[in-house]
Amino acid sequence: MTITELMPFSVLVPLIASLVCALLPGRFWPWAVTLAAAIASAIIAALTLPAAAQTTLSYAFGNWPPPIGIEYRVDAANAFVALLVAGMAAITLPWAKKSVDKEVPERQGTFYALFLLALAGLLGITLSGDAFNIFVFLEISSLATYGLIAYGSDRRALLASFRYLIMGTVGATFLLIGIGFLYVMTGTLNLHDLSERLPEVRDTSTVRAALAFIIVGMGLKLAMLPLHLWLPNAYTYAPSFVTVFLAGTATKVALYVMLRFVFTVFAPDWSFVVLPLSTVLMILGVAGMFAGSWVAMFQPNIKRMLAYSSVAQVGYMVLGVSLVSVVGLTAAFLHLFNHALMKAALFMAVGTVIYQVGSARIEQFRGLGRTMPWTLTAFALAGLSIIGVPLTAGFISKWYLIQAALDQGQWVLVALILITSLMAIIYIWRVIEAAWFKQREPDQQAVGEAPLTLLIPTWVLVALNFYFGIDTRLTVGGATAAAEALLSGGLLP
Amino acid sequence: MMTALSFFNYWVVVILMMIGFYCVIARGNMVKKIMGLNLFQTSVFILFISAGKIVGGSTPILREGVEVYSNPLPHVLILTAIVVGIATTAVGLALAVRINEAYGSIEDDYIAEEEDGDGQ
Amino acid sequence: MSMLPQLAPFTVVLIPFVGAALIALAGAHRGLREGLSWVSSILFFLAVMGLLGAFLAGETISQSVWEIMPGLTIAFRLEPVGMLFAAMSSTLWVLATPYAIGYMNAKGYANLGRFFACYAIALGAAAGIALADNLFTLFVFYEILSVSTYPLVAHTGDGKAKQGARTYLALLLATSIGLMLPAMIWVWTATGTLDFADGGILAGQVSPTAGAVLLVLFMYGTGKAALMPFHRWLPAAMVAPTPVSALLHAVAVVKAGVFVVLKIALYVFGLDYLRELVTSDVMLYIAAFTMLAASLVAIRQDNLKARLAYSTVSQLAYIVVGALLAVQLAAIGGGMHMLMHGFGKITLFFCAGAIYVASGKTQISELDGLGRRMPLTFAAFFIGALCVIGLPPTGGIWSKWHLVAGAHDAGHTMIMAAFMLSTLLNIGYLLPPVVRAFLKPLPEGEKSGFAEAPWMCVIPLLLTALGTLVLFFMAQSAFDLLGGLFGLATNPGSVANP
Amino acid sequence: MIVAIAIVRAKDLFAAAMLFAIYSLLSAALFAVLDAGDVALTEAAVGAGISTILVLAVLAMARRQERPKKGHNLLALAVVVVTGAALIYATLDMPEFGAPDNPPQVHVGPYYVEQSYPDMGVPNMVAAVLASYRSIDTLGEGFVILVAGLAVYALLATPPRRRKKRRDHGQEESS
Amino acid sequence: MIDNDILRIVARFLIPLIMLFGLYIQFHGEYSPGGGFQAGVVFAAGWILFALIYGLDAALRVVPERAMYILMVAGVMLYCAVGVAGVMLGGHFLDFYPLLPGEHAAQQFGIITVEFGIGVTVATVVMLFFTLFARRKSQWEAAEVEDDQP
Repeated sequence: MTITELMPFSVLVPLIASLVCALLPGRFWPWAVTLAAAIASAIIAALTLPAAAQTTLSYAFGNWPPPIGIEYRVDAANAFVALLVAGMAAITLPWAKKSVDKEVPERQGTFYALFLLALAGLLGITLSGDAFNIFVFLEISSLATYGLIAYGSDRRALLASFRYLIMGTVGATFLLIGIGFLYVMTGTLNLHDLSERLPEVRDTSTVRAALAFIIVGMGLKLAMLPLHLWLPNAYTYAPSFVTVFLAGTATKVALYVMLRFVFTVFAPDWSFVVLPLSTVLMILGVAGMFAGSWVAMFQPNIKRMLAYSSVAQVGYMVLGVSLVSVVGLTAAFLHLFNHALMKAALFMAVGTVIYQVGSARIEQFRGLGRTMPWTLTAFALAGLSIIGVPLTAGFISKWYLIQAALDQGQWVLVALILITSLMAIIYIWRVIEAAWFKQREPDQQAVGEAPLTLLIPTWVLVALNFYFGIDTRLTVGGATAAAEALLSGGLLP
Repeated sequence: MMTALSFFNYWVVVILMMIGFYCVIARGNMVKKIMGLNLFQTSVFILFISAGKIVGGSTPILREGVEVYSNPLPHVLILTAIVVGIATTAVGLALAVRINEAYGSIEDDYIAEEEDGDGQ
Repeated sequence: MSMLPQLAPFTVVLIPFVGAALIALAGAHRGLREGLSWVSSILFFLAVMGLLGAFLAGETISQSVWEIMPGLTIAFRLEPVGMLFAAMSSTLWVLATPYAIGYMNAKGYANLGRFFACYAIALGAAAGIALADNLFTLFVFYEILSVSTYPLVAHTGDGKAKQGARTYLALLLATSIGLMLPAMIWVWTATGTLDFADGGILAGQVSPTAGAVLLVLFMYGTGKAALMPFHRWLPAAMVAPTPVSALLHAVAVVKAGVFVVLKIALYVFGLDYLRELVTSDVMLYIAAFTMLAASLVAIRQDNLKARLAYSTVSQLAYIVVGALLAVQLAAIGGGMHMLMHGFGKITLFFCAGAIYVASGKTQISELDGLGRRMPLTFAAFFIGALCVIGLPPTGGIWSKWHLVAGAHDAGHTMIMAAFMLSTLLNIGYLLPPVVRAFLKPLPEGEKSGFAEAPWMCVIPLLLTALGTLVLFFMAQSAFDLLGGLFGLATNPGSVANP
Repeated sequence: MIVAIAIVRAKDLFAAAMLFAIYSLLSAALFAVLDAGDVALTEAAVGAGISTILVLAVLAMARRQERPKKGHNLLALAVVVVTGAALIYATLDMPEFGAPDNPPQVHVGPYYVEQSYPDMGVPNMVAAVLASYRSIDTLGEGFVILVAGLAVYALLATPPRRRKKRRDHGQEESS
Repeated sequence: MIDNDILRIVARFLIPLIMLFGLYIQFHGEYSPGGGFQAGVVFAAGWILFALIYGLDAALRVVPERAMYILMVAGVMLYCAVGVAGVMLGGHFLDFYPLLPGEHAAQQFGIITVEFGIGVTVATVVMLFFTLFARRKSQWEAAEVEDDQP
């Protein structure tokens, strides 16, 4: 079996495993099957990346040549994202066991089946080379996500899920409208075919509107600033494990789809000219960075605080994109990867606290530095990464982002990036201060350190944060290849 | 004349879309929101199907004596999209049921007020 | 010294870090913890001495540890200023270890595992800064130093300590991330390298205007150098236990700050290029102003530690001025002052801590007559004060001598005057405590149940006082150490871009 | 279209549901007119059938009347108008309705029309495209409906426990 | 509603007819409008009618809830199995040609199997929807009563 023939199975394995999972009773086997599927998927994605960086891989389903049939078309960009998504699932799942047992005591088969479908959906979006197929898999992952969020024990989880459903569906429908316009103008749905046929017709209002609709639709899923309203509640009330996974992957895939359309399908030398896209994205990115960081500083609930921080981090990525250069895109991809690592680590640490204490409110963190030193140290270290302290992964992505801004002489942006980093210090430091420099109130329950099954995966992620802050060959190499793959269609430097 | 007619067809779709979308954003009742979502989606379906239509063509099933068929591809897409729509509707309604049980209401405004009372 | 095994620089830097990890694991076990503190400080001292021996023997030692991104490496190289800094901090750590143990136990502090671990990390970070071969490595250890000292400042955990620690960290991180980092990235984008090079890397690569902006960014970005108006963290940090103030805020942290300034002036800008920049004069006068203003503030402080803190701000400005004068002699003076002030100021802080341990007194107005109870401590205080003021028979005179001579060389008469005036002010704020202690009688009704502090506290301060005296005679070798390579580096005509 | 407006206006949700069913039937008819037999059949079954039944099931449990809303939502109106304007703008350059030389009719589409019978001997091209040419989409469709089934099952299979639990929650949160 | 004679008699005729129609569009999908999805919906509609007239409990005796759950998974599984079979026999995923010797026969076999899988899933999911929604009301009321007592 060649790597091209193996590649689609990183989607198909979780897809099929979800069926098995749905039927399995008890608490152990669904989890074990899920873990096995996620690991298999991650391995396949890891094998795909080097091959895809060399040459674009194409796998035609049903052996119908595209654009008649549907193909998976993989280059460095989507291989990079796929590896991130599958890898995150494989790394976070060992942590999930305990946490899920506590927060979702019943019907775990269904839970894990939904999880696998969400994973498969995200991977399907990433690998697919067909616009409509992207929509279908987007809906698979979205619907599964709504279900997963609603598993949260608080009744507000239901509300969060419903609002996410409404906004998510509107976003997906916008995407569908955009795809519809493109189809009307070109008669094809294959992304590659589209990119070849669009130049003939692209100076029409229909195509311009299609671009706008796709960007808004994906902006909704991406939680780009004015469209971010669903995210804080969804992240706050979902079960801890779902938050960990979503924070690491869902918005990243939406960003990827947006980039794929803007850069590959429409070619950047057109899409950035016809709409004031660069300016708009830059303003939205900066606004997201600021608003997210600002609101995060005042959140009493740590999960919500991290959720707003995610809005801010999405801002960084959008900002990187808005610079429309290889370095800027590299920065966006790097941050996409690194942010997944750090945010998942943070949410895992918070999830571990929830496991022990039962709440994520900041008062509950008091004095935990002494009773749960390993958990809170993990939080602090991952927090350093989000601040962007050297030797952490977060530093690397900020370095590239600042460099990209400097390349274009955008001094103000540099200042803004740095100011929001300082804001990150403040919101992370609140937790650290509560954990180490406040005493536990007498009426608060005493807690001990969390079990190792939760600690070890958290620390693996923390270690990865540092590993990718020191050895950046994989991340920088992958991100650069991804950025170049996306920009190769255009005429930009 | 043809032009006017063609635009008319598209514009009906657009107006339907706007109505549905307004219903989604502005209405407080969750069931209404979901109905609005359905309206919105259905209008998109009409847009797609219109794209496949050839005047004088017929349903794309091979028969004797028919020369021009409409394009089957949009039909396939919309079949899938309808399924997606009903799936979304079902999940949304299930959520509405649970919300109704948890809050005693399916009015978004009312629940928002109650949430503030929770002191989050 | 050549008998000592010579380790790679990175290994040397790692010693305190490993020590810190072990100390943290030892945690509440007192004997083990203190033993480990001793072992790591002595090992570290020996290792640095081994490096120093090799360096003096003329070996070029450099090591590239790891390439993080293309062109961005963690690398170390020995050079005179760094060697001096490393030697000084490792020596003083050995002396400070018994003092810290004695002080912390006498005052009954809790959480000592964390305390000594962070203490060791801070020293390791200082060594990393000292030996760094490029801006990036330097920045990494600079940040480690900032973060690792935060728990030390906030050690007691009460409201005041947290407030102070917050100011401390906020200012240090804000300046380094907000100013130094972009400056560094700018340098990288402009020149494609961050490696330190004799004669600087910026000359000819960046326009003088950009260079001028960069200079301001770097000078203020180095918050640890406490240039006004970013000096407030230093007094704020005085809420920390005295051993922290003594070793870190008289030596490791602040010296790291001025060391970075020196290093950037010498190896990033290059003295010749520095002279061309418009802002170099501006910064020079700001530094001179800091020097005088901090002295004036110091005179008004009644709290002994606060007075010493402002004195530190002032003395740091001497070194910055030395760097910014951009002449050979002044730069050497700056480097020497780093050493002299380090010994002098740590002595003063040790004394302040000893007074507090023995009598519980923190205000200068309460010191009347204490000299008779604690003669050794106050004798040491006197010697330390002489060193900071710059009077014989202490090493302080030499560094000031060279600074003034450098100002003369550069033709800055105003700066010479500022040095003189500041020295007078030094006398004004450092001698009164001694005068009070020795010449005034004990107030009536003072209970007389205390004498010298525990020997663990007294011996180190005597040793450091002795050190300032020894430096008076050994100044020439320090001058040679610095001057030897400076001479090569700053000879007119030898400035070349690699 | 009039039906659509009526749905939005109707305060009685039951009436709205009925109107919704009628709307679905109308659009099904429209699909049939546009030669989309399969789609028409599906829309009729789903829109008028399942959706309506489910909506009615929900309404049986919740209040039938929609609570009146204070004032009009100007922001919503603005968003909708902008969207509508974008859509209208998009239609300006759209190819003529129903013309046989539109891009969809000349690219990819004809392949299906001409080749599906030779390729697989199936006269219904929709079925051919659905189940063979684009079968991964249809697999995805199957999974979508499965996900919905699983999600609804997860949400509703556990019998409800009312009020009591809710009060506990309130306290837990406020503490 | 069981008591209403007219309804019962009409239903007795109607329900088999609807189900038959469902099967017709299932297996005649290649020739006329229809296919797995529509068939599933129509088939489920017949069952729902049955449930409305004879009561949900009676309907659940015909098709138990657990069976629906398993069948809905099984339908998609059948689809996947066809896809995997294509890979096993040396083709791509969802490639029908390798399944049987004749080209047309292979395609038709593939399409029919796949459509059948979809039909099963859709029918059972729709039935499951109905069961869950319809039962919820009575469960909820029961819970309310229980809650009022203590």
